[in-house]
Amino acid sequence: MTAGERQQSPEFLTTAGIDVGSAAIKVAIVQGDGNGDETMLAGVTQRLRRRDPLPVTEDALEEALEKAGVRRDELDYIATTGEGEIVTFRTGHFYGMTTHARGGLFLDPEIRAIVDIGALHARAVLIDDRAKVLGYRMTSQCASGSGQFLENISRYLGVTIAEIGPLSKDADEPEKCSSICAVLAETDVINMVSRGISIPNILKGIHLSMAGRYFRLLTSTKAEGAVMVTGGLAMDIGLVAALREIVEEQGANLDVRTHPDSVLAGAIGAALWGGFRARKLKKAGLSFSSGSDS
Amino acid sequence: MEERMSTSASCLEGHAALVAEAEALWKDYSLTSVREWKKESGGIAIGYMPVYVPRELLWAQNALPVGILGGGDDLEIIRGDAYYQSYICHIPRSTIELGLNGSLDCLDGVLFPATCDVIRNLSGMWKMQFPDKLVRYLDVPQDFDPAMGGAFYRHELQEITESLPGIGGRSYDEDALRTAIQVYNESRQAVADLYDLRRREPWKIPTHELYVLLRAGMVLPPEEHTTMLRAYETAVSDDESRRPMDQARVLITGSFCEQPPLGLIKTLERAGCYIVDDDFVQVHRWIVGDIPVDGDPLGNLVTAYLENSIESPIRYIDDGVKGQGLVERVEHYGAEGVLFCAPSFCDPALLDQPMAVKAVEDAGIPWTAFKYSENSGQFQVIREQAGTFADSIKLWSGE
Amino acid sequence: MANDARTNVSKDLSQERQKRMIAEHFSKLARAPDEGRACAYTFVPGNLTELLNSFDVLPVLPEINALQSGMRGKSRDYIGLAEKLGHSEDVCTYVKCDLGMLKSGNIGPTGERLPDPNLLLLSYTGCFTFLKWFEILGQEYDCPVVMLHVPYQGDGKITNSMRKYVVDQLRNKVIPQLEEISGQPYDEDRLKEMLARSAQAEDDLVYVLESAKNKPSPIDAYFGGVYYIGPIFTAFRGTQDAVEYYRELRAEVEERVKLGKGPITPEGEMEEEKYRVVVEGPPNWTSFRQFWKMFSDEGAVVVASSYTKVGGVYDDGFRHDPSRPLESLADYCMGCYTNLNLPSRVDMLVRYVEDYQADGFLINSVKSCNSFSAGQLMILREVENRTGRPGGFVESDLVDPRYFSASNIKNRLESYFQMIDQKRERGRKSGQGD
Amino acid sequence: MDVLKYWVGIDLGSTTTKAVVLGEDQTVLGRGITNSRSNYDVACAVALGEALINARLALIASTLEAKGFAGRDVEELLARFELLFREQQYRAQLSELGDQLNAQAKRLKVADAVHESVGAIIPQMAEESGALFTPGARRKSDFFRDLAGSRYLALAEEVGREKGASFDVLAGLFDKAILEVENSTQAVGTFDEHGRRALEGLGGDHPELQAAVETVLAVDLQQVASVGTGYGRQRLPFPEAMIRSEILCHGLGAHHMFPGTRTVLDIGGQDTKAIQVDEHGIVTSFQMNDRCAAGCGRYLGYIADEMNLGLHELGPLAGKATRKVRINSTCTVFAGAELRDRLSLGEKREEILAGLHRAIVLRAMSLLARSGGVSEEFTFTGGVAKNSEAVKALHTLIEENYGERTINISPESIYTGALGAALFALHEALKTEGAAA
Ligand SMILES: Nc1ncnc2c1ncn2[C@@H]1O[C@H](COP(=O)(O)OP(=O)(O)O)[C@@H](O)[C@H]1O
Ligand SMILES: Nc1ncnc2c1ncn2[C@@H]1O[C@H](COP(=O)(O)OP(=O)(O)O)[C@@H](O)[C@H]1O
Ligand code: SF4
Ligand code: SF4
Ligand code: SF4
Repeated sequence: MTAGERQQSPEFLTTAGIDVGSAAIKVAIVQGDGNGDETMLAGVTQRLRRRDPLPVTEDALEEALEKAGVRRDELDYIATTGEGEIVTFRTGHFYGMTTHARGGLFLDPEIRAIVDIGALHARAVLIDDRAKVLGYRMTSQCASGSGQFLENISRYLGVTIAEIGPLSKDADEPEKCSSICAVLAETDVINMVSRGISIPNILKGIHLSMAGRYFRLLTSTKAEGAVMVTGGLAMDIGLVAALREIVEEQGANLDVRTHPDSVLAGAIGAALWGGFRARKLKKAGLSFSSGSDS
Repeated sequence: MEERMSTSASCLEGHAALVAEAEALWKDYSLTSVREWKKESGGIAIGYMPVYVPRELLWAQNALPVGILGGGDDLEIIRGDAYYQSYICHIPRSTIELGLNGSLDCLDGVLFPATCDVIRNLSGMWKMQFPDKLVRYLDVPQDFDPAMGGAFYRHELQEITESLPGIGGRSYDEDALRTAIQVYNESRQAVADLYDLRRREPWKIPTHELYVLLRAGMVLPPEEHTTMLRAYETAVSDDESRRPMDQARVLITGSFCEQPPLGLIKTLERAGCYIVDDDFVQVHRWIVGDIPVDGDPLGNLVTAYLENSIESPIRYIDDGVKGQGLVERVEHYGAEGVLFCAPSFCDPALLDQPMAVKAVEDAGIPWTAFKYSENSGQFQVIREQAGTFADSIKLWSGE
Repeated sequence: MANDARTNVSKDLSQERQKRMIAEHFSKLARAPDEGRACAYTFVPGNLTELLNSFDVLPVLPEINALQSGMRGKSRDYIGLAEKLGHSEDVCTYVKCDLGMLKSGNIGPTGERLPDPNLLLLSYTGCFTFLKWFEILGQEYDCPVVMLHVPYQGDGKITNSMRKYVVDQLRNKVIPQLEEISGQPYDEDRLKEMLARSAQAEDDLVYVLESAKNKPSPIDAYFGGVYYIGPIFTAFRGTQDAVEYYRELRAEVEERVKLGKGPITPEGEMEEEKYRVVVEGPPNWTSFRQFWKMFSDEGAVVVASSYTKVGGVYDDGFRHDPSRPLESLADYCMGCYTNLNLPSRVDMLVRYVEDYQADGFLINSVKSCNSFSAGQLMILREVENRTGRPGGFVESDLVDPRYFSASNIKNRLESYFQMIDQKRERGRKSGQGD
Repeated sequence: MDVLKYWVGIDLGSTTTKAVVLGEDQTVLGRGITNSRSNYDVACAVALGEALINARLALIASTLEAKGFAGRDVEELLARFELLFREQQYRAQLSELGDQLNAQAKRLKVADAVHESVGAIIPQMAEESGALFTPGARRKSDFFRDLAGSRYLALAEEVGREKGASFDVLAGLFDKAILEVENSTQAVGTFDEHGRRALEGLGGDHPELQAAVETVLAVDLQQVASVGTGYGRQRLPFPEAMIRSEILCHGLGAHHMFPGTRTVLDIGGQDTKAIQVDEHGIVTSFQMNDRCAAGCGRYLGYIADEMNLGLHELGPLAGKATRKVRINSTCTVFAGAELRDRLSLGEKREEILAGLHRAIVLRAMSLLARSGGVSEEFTFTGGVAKNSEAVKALHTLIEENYGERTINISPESIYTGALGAALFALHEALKTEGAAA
């Protein structure tokens, strides 16, 4: 018996959320009745590493379905987010902040704001207890301070992504990085290496300047209380620690949290909103064809 | 001209053709239509920068007012960047580019209204670059007392009327100005009617069409433009295939000078927004209502400026009422939210924004903000933002 | 305009006096609320100091506060605060710095709190941003705003219509408002006395600025210049203090000329004047000393600058004139450097390069200020073409430390000076008949 | 000819470090380049080492010539010798890479499957190295990082899948190991070692070559002076007096290569410079891009990475386009996103690329305009001058805007700055000599 067959209630749906990012594809399979009884059956992240996203998306979805024990034809809705417009087999699309908000709240019902930090962007979103987006701020066009930037730097430092966080926590004298441009910052960092600054101090310096930006985003949305870091950089414990340090230093009333599934927040949110739409559409007696936009 | 005539003949057949015609006029950087108008009418052409100049005055002296709204996203900037640092908005560099590549040769002069420091300084650059042309900085008053600001402004306008005959314009004549005022009253009314129709039925008038039509008004003689607008209005009113969709109604503000690329407007519409009011091509809407034709026409122009111009970041607004006009517009147009959409590095728009945001927030209106430049080609970030904004209005509106 | 960057250099008398004047002014300001003295916030270009002083109204200049915050290392936080409040990264940082300071308690450079304004006197000269700035402040304070619209010299001249417009506004708006907040009637005789003193100080200032025509120049007319223009651009024009200050300063400079001395720099006296340059654009305040040092280390002296003309172009002959008080105030407002059109700015810079026998011409383009920066690249080319001397271009900002990239600027300056060197070397060689 | 004096110019760029070794008579003896970026001292040493190797290779050729050996056969022989030499270098680095990979794998306690994969990948790469260095073979890059990297990643995906090892982990190991390899001055080996091996590799009997190699090995190369320039010049291991602005160096270098030059454009990794020089190579005016690094060489680097191509391949691919996509933003960091965006809109790869190249050159055009335009003659220097499409776009745009102009591009354009620096070193030495005399 597959998971899809376990529940026959019309309100009980199985949906998939696919978050097509610029660095990674995230997929979540969610099952629930739309009334708070929701579980994530499976979550999968596959880093793109400059591969063509479409096949990776297929692959990630298959992997997630397998993990969840669900057949593809049992899905009631396939929702995409991020750059998910490229996914032709989607049922509908939701925008990133809408989905991260929903996913974040699913992971931790106490939070009232999220900071989503992905490969190319960072955004702070203020929400209410139903994941309604009350306000948001994004970093401007310039990509400095995003995950991609950190990734490039770490490649030059010969540090794998997983090591960034732990190394940064070893810093004793973080070296501030002043450049606003990611490309120029790269050179700054090379200068630092030549000056003999240790890798932990370099990383921590970058973390602090990035965290400073996120902190400003957060405070300008007027966020207070519990805040969830979502997106790929939530995995970076050094960055999260830096953010907490700044919060403390500034005496802000913010409680910065993460969740092991933070990186999946967008995918989870998409899956949940997909369920929401599917129920609405079912109620309205509408069928939906794949490819139709939300 | 031949070609334009033939398209305008077929334009009666539908809005698509009208929009295509308007777009062709807008995108013709070499201003063929203006050159031809000059040949036919024996008149002169005077360019003007945003935001506002009294076009009536020019038209009355047989000078075709030609709006210079930058080069948009089609123009390749080769020399323009040599004149401007990266932290200055985009419009002056494309304007210089157009000037240097000969596109604006058919203009006998250019007016630079007091919009901001960038346009102000551009007037001096133009003087140095084109010493043979009429180049005037038009200092519009920030004092709205008729005896002070009014007197000064009247004098500024008089100087313009006096300078035109020297470059081939007709000499100033009160009756001609009265006629011109009437012509522009009709133009303003036609624009106002379209905005009103879009307010009521935004699905009938997609903003990416309206915008193109407004831009055609930068080069067309006013009567022709009015005809075009009226024809479009009829065509879309009759088009029953344009049905409402589940979109959020938003108002755009901040784009009064450097104009957004068409792609940006389309992106917003695709991300789920109906734009129900905006400040694009603002010269068309700067003066609200008709300007009286009777009496002293020059005085009427001055009074209209002092008393009936709209609230704008480039006008000094007394403490206390800042942003009030915006909130009223939101109400009048039934917008569900405000998109602050300003050009990068635009001091007037961006410095104004926090004050406007405050007014909007105090009124409980949702808003979001982003920046663009006239040649932006990437809209993902904006799409995300506008999409989320529309998502949240759609998912949660009506509570 | 700055008062504390030369701390480790032996102080001249004039400098001591300036410090004292500034300290006194700020303490007067701090006492103003208690003493019931009215104060007005207003801008440097086209400021109406004599008029304010004639009503005993104390001026506060937010631009100066902003630059002082920059020099004291506070601007980063202030700007950050303003951006947090929703102000864009793109806009003038003076505004954001001032707003941030206001939101952080409005503590002035001497550590004392600045009084709230009784009037925002928006003398709107040479910059549109002023208008926004006071609209923003207008929302913060419960006080009247007077908008004095000063027309721009679009055609490079001041017309009667322009003058009348300004005088009318002075007479019908500014003066009545000042009478109201100060409780004193307009006293034209008092104003005239002040204007006479202004003119006297202005004569001495012009002497000092023009002393840079000497070789070596006894002053640095940019980095040093910003100190010299301080009193006359700010709260002191028309006061006896200012008269004394400029008399002393002039005597000191005369002495240096006599001794053939070069300018004083942060590192002490400059030994050898290797390059003479004219600079256009405001300096950077957050790294003012470092910036200066990049010049002085290379032996570069700025012999003339346009920035020292933002509060009045006196070296072309303008003086405040007691015989036509309001008209001369109007002309002053319209004559400030940033109110000149671009062709006039070019003319002036070309004149400087030639009159001061400069080796070259440098622009410091600041991100903040469109009034200065928009068009500078064309100015650069024009001045280069007309003088035949090499132009240089560096970029920074007024008070936003994020936009001061020391390595970038140093690289350009070094290359620039090495280029002049190389040219000279070649010139010498061919001069020797090589 | 036991002792050979030389002068060095080093251009410590933002992406690459270049060295030029100059002989007494201003002839270039050798050039060297490295993309090592994490340590300036090492980078200088590696680049110089390369330059000296090249100097010796050149000496071998001239020795042969001096002895009367010339003609196609000799040329071919030399070319084969050099290829074998390069292969030896490559193998040495590869073996170092293997060691480092294993060491890292051990340190990180990765899964067995990863160990096994590494164990399979490196030998396979070693096996393939011969093919990489056969005459006429196309290599994606001059740099070991790129050559080894692209093959390693391809194999990692393949082998990793087979053996159940995570691609991510394998890729991570490479990132670490390659740094160690790049930062080791030893990994490339010595001239002796590789030279002899290459000789062996040639097989057959080549006594004349053997003799020439021996002669050259016996030469004592002596450095007289060196001058540094480039982005990192403040950190160079040189006294201040021996440092020159890269603007002056590019001017002088271009003048040396093409004495008629009056305008120089240099597009490097993260800056673009437009320089006007006089008839002596002295700079009369210059303009650089501002703090934004958009549209510089690094941008092409990001694009190449994104497309999984070598820098060499970008130009030729773009050259296939028949039309260009208009690109307005050249922000380096967003390059990848822009590319994906355009691809997803259905635009063709080569057409996007052609548009990107034009966008870069457009930016350069505005700097040129700022600096005073393009006069007769014009020289294009810096790494991007190696890119055929950038060159093509430049030709078109200059022609459109300035009319007919002589445009010089040397295959050695990337070394222009280093050449200028070396010339300064030589001039300086002559000046002091002159003063002493
Ligand atoms: N453990 C980690 N430490 C630091 N950064 C990480 C870690 N895991 C993932 N990342 C970063 O997260 C980013 C991807 O985040 P994601 O939210 O998936 O972005 P996108 O949706 O744009 O693809 C990558 O840039 C990557 O560098
Ligand atoms: N073989 C090549 N083909 C095409 N482009 C190249 C090649 N080699 C280098 N480049 C380009 O040159 C740039 C580096 O230029 P370079 O002058 O070395 O810069 P820098 O001096 O700043 O390090 C690279 O970013 C790349 O775009
Ligand atoms: S876009 Fe803004 S800053 Fe630029 S010219 Fe227009 S008003 Fe001025
Ligand atoms: S824009 Fe310039 S003149 Fe205006 S307030 Fe800012 S710094 Fe001052
Ligand atoms: S500064 Fe850097 S990140 Fe920003 S736009 Fe320029 S290249 Fe892109």
